[in-house]
Amino acid sequence: MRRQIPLLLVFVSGVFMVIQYFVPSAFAERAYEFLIDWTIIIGIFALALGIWSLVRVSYNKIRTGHPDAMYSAITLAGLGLMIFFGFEFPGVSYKEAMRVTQAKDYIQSEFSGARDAAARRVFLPESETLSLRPDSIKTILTMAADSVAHWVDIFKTSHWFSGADLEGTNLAAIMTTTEQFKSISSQYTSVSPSDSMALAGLAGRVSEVSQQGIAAVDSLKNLSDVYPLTGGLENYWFIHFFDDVMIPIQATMFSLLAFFIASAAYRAFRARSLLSTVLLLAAFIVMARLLPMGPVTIGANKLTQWILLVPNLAAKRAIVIGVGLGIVATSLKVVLGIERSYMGRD
Amino acid sequence: MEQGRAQSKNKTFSEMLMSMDRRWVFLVLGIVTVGALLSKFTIKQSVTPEVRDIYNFVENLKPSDNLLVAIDYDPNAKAELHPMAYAILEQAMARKIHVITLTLSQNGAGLADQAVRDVVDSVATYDGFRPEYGKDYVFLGYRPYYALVILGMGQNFRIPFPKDYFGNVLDSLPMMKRVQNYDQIAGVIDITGSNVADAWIANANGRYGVKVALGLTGVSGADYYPYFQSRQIFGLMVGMKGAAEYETLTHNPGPAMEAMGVQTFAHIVIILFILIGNVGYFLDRRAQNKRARQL
Amino acid sequence: MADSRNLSRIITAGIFLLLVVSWIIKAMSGMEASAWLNIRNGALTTIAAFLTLCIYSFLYGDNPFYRFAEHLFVGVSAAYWMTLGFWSTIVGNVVPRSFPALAKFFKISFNYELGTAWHFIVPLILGILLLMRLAPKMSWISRWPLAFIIGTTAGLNLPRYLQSDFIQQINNTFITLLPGWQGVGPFFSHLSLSASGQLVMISTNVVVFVGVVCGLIYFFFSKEHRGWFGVASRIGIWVLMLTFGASFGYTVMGRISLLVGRITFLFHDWLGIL
Amino acid sequence: MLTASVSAQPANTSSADTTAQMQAIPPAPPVNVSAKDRPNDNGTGIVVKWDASPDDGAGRNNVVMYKVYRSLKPDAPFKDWVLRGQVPFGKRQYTYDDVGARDKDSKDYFPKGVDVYYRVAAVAADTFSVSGNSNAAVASDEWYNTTRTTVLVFVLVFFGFTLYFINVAKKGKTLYVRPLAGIEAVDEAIGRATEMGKPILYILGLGSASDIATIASFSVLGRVAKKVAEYQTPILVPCYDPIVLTVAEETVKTGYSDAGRPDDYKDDSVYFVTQSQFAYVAAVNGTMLRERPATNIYLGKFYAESLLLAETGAVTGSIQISGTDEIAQLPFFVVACDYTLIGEELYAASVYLNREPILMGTLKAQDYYKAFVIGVIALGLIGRMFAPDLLQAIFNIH
Repeated sequence: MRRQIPLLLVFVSGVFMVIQYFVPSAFAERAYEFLIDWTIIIGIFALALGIWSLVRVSYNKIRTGHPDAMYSAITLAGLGLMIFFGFEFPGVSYKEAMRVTQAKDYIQSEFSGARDAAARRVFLPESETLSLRPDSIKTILTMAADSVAHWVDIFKTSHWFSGADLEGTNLAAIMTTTEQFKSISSQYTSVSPSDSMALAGLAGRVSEVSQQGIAAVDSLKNLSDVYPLTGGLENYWFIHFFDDVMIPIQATMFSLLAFFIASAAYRAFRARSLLSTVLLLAAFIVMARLLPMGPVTIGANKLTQWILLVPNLAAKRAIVIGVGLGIVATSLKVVLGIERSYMGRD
Repeated sequence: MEQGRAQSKNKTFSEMLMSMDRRWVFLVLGIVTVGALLSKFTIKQSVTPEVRDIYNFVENLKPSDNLLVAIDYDPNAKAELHPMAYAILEQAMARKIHVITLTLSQNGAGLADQAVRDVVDSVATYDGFRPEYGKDYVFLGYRPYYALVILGMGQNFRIPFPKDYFGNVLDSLPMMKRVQNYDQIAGVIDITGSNVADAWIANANGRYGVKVALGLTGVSGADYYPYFQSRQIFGLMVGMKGAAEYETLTHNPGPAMEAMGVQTFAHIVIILFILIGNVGYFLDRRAQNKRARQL
Repeated sequence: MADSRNLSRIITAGIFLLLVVSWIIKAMSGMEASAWLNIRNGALTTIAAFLTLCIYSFLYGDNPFYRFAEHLFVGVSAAYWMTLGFWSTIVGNVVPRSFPALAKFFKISFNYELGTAWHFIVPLILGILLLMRLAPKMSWISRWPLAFIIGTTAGLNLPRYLQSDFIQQINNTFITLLPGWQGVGPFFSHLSLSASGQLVMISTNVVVFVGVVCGLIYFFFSKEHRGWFGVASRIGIWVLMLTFGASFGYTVMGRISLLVGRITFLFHDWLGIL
Repeated sequence: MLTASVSAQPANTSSADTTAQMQAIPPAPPVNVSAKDRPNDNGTGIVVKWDASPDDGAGRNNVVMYKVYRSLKPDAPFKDWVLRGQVPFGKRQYTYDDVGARDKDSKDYFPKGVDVYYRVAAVAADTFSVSGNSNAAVASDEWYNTTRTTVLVFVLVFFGFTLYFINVAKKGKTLYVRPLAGIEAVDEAIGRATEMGKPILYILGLGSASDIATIASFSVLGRVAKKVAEYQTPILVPCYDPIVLTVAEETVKTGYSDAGRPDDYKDDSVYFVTQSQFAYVAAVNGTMLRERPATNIYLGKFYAESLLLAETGAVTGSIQISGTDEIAQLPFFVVACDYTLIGEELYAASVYLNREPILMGTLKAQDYYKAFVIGVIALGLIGRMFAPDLLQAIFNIH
């Protein structure tokens, strides 16, 4: 029984997926999506098993006084800290604080940008303001209004501002500014590009309105940008462990390949046999395309292209067809229960 | 095994060549790479014909000919493709060729705008005159559905682009008054990392017969050589190397030549080590054969 | 022995001194903006640079610095994926969709209008069965979820790989051996070595066809590679080796770029001299 | 057919434009617009067909593209029709697949089981004209994808080959298999590790337990574990994927009990490292330099880390046996390892090691299938010359 039920499960789920492939109906499609979701969720439970194994091995090393005991303690410390900082303590997250601060900056720069563009249009000669025609000022104003509305949404969803803070004067003042931007923008349509008096008047209005908006933003409560414990996946330390520990190590490990590819080439590219000479020559030609040697380089470049386009295509196709066949054969063996070495025995 | 031999005291010269500690390889490669990077060393690239064809094409245009430069890449491909855009735009603007730029990549408008502005500043600094917007160059901005945009421009630029990036109606721009469709365009240079290139070949060249050249990323480049061979495109630059070749041609060393300098040095180091290993191997084999004959 | 210990202590102290100095310089470089922010960011960059150097020390050989970075990396990354999976998938999606009441009690933010998805109970049960491994007597039951996953994906792979890796590739190999063939006369009268010429195009297609067939023959397991079969298999492995060598050489450039990226980090972002 | 041309919505909407509006004449609208259910789908698609406008490629020749509009109500005013897509000009006949989303919450939701109507607009530079309504069409879902029949045939043929050769093998007919150096080296490598008294490092790669490369690697691992238990040589199996970890534990334990030494199995010999590619490599590389294994076996799915592992292994002088189906990584294994199983050879490895008649039968079936494929390719070459359309129909699968 202990072996039959899993084998039956493999067979049933396997055959179901094969049939599903041939059924385009929405029902089959949904079933497919469910099964894929399920395997992801089971995978997370399995990750707990993995963590358990890691902790057990590390702990055993510490307990038995293995020479690496100290390093195992570092592993456990890193593991513990990261899990701890990832915990969703309620409160403002680092990223949220960054977003709110950023939103304030952006709103201010939208307001002052619109103000400056309107002023510039009045003072610059026609030839240099092709990109600042009256109708483009109009666009700048409406675009500023839209983008401010977007940034204001970030205030609204933030934990930081209490409802009263937002519903009250500040937010209302910001939104009024954007409304006024829109109404001024429609007035630009009726102004002729050469009517500098009218343009100056509008620019003055824009400037006045934007000042009010900027003041409203300034009066919003300031945030500190570090919240050491709160925020879960957006916690300050969680993010920085990722950015300043994981990413640099990862990128450096990856870049070790530059050295290893060189040492592997030195160690292994020897003309020992006909076959290894083919390998060596192909690599040599391809690398020679970067040497600054005029015609040799150009020849190598041509040959490289040919190898990549012709024999490379053939070889890859042969491998892919073989691999495809192997995958199909092994899948079939698995579904039919012929291949069951992964299942263990009691 | 090699390790064991490396440790034996009396090594012959050939054995030394064959079984150098790999840390020497690391050290030499590291020093050369850091050195080339810090010194910003540039090497003149050997120019391939497909890149030279683009250069010659731009070089042979008359001032006030119209050149369309499509900056169809997003920030992912910036490192490889931005240098190409700069080199071509600078060459064309310095020669007072009328340059029309546009982008068919959703996130490309910012990059294209930046490239055009930077090149205008650079030309103003080094060539003694400032290209004027609307008279010497135009930036049309971004439109979705690239295949339709490319086809539409074949009928009239005003179909996909009634206005430019800044909201100007095209006919208000002096140089665009004389441009209706591809008939007034000397050539298109498309710089892209995506399959927009296919649409330029099929729709602009295939249907309207306008000359098209491509600047591509290293990854997608190899697929387009057949188009160059069949002359559906008149030129092709691929990856950082293509950009560096173009910079070499325009005598305008930039980021691509710097990056390629490092690459060239690193490749030379690796090739030298392969040679050293093989020289050692052949010497060793000869010595062994000799010994075998003596015995 | 004692000497080498002292030496390594001195080296270690020197390295840390250097790091501290570089941190102070880094923090000072933009002091007027916001002192605390600069000190903090300088420290973070210095830590990242230190870890970068720790990993590079592996090129010389195994050493305490590498071991430190390695073990830290293992612990932090294992926790990272675990935490991410737990909070975003289990707490962020599975629980609110299968037990909305529970999720609402814990104030998990979620779009509850999506409704209850009872089917998520199945993977939850299978997941718990998997955890039964930890109880030695019940560990056999953990094979059920394994069987489910392996069965599902095997069934998933079977027709899909047949289509994409197999039928599609065969289809791509249906090339004409004689592209643009207009008869023997025109072929010889227009003989040229230009890339768009017929000779080159035909030979290209022939090489692809022969390469694919010989490559496939190389992968025959149950027939002796002798006679003409052996010759074909030999050609097959030659084509494979040619390709492998070329791919190796072609990859060098990308790997050097990675190294350049790290060197730029060290000399520009950290030391500020590039 | 309704041929009213709508010029109320010209492309240029801004009244502020200083240019004079050209008084453009709209092109003639497209004709014969028809709609029918899109076959072989999940009920969210309609195929729309129409004939070109007389002004497309002829007449005034000013059509640039066609826009396809949809409505649930045939008599709704044109502004309420939903734009579904655009098609460039230049053909005589057009088809457009209007595909929507199944999900009701989606913006793109496709109404199921109800009548939908289509209209197609011919668009010129500043103007356009709209065709009349198409017939009513209903999107429905199907239970068999006819374009996948080719796949079904290939599956069945393969199934047939497999069953036949399993039968042949069961009857006791011995089947030849050519030697694979990489596999033959496994036993030798285990022996060497035993002599040197050093462990064997077995890496299952970065694949998940459901990757076929990993499953193939499990069966080799089972075999290696059994040998290792017999020789009493330690084995180290660091894992990247937690599910792979649980399966690997089972496999190694089974190997030990098959060898009659279940008590020799140590819990810490199969262990999880981390599910982060380079952290895993960092740890394994460290292990190599500290434990100095006599033999490293890398079988499974490998990515950029292949060369990092194989080069570090080479420093310690281990015998290295590798195998993967990742084509991009094969060059590095071939260069840096002593033996490499290329692609399909990895899948065949378990058969080589176990030599069970049933498995041998499947290997034979695979070979015959390859011969079949070579035949199909050769036929395809001929077919390509004489019946390209038929070939296209058979091998074009959605």
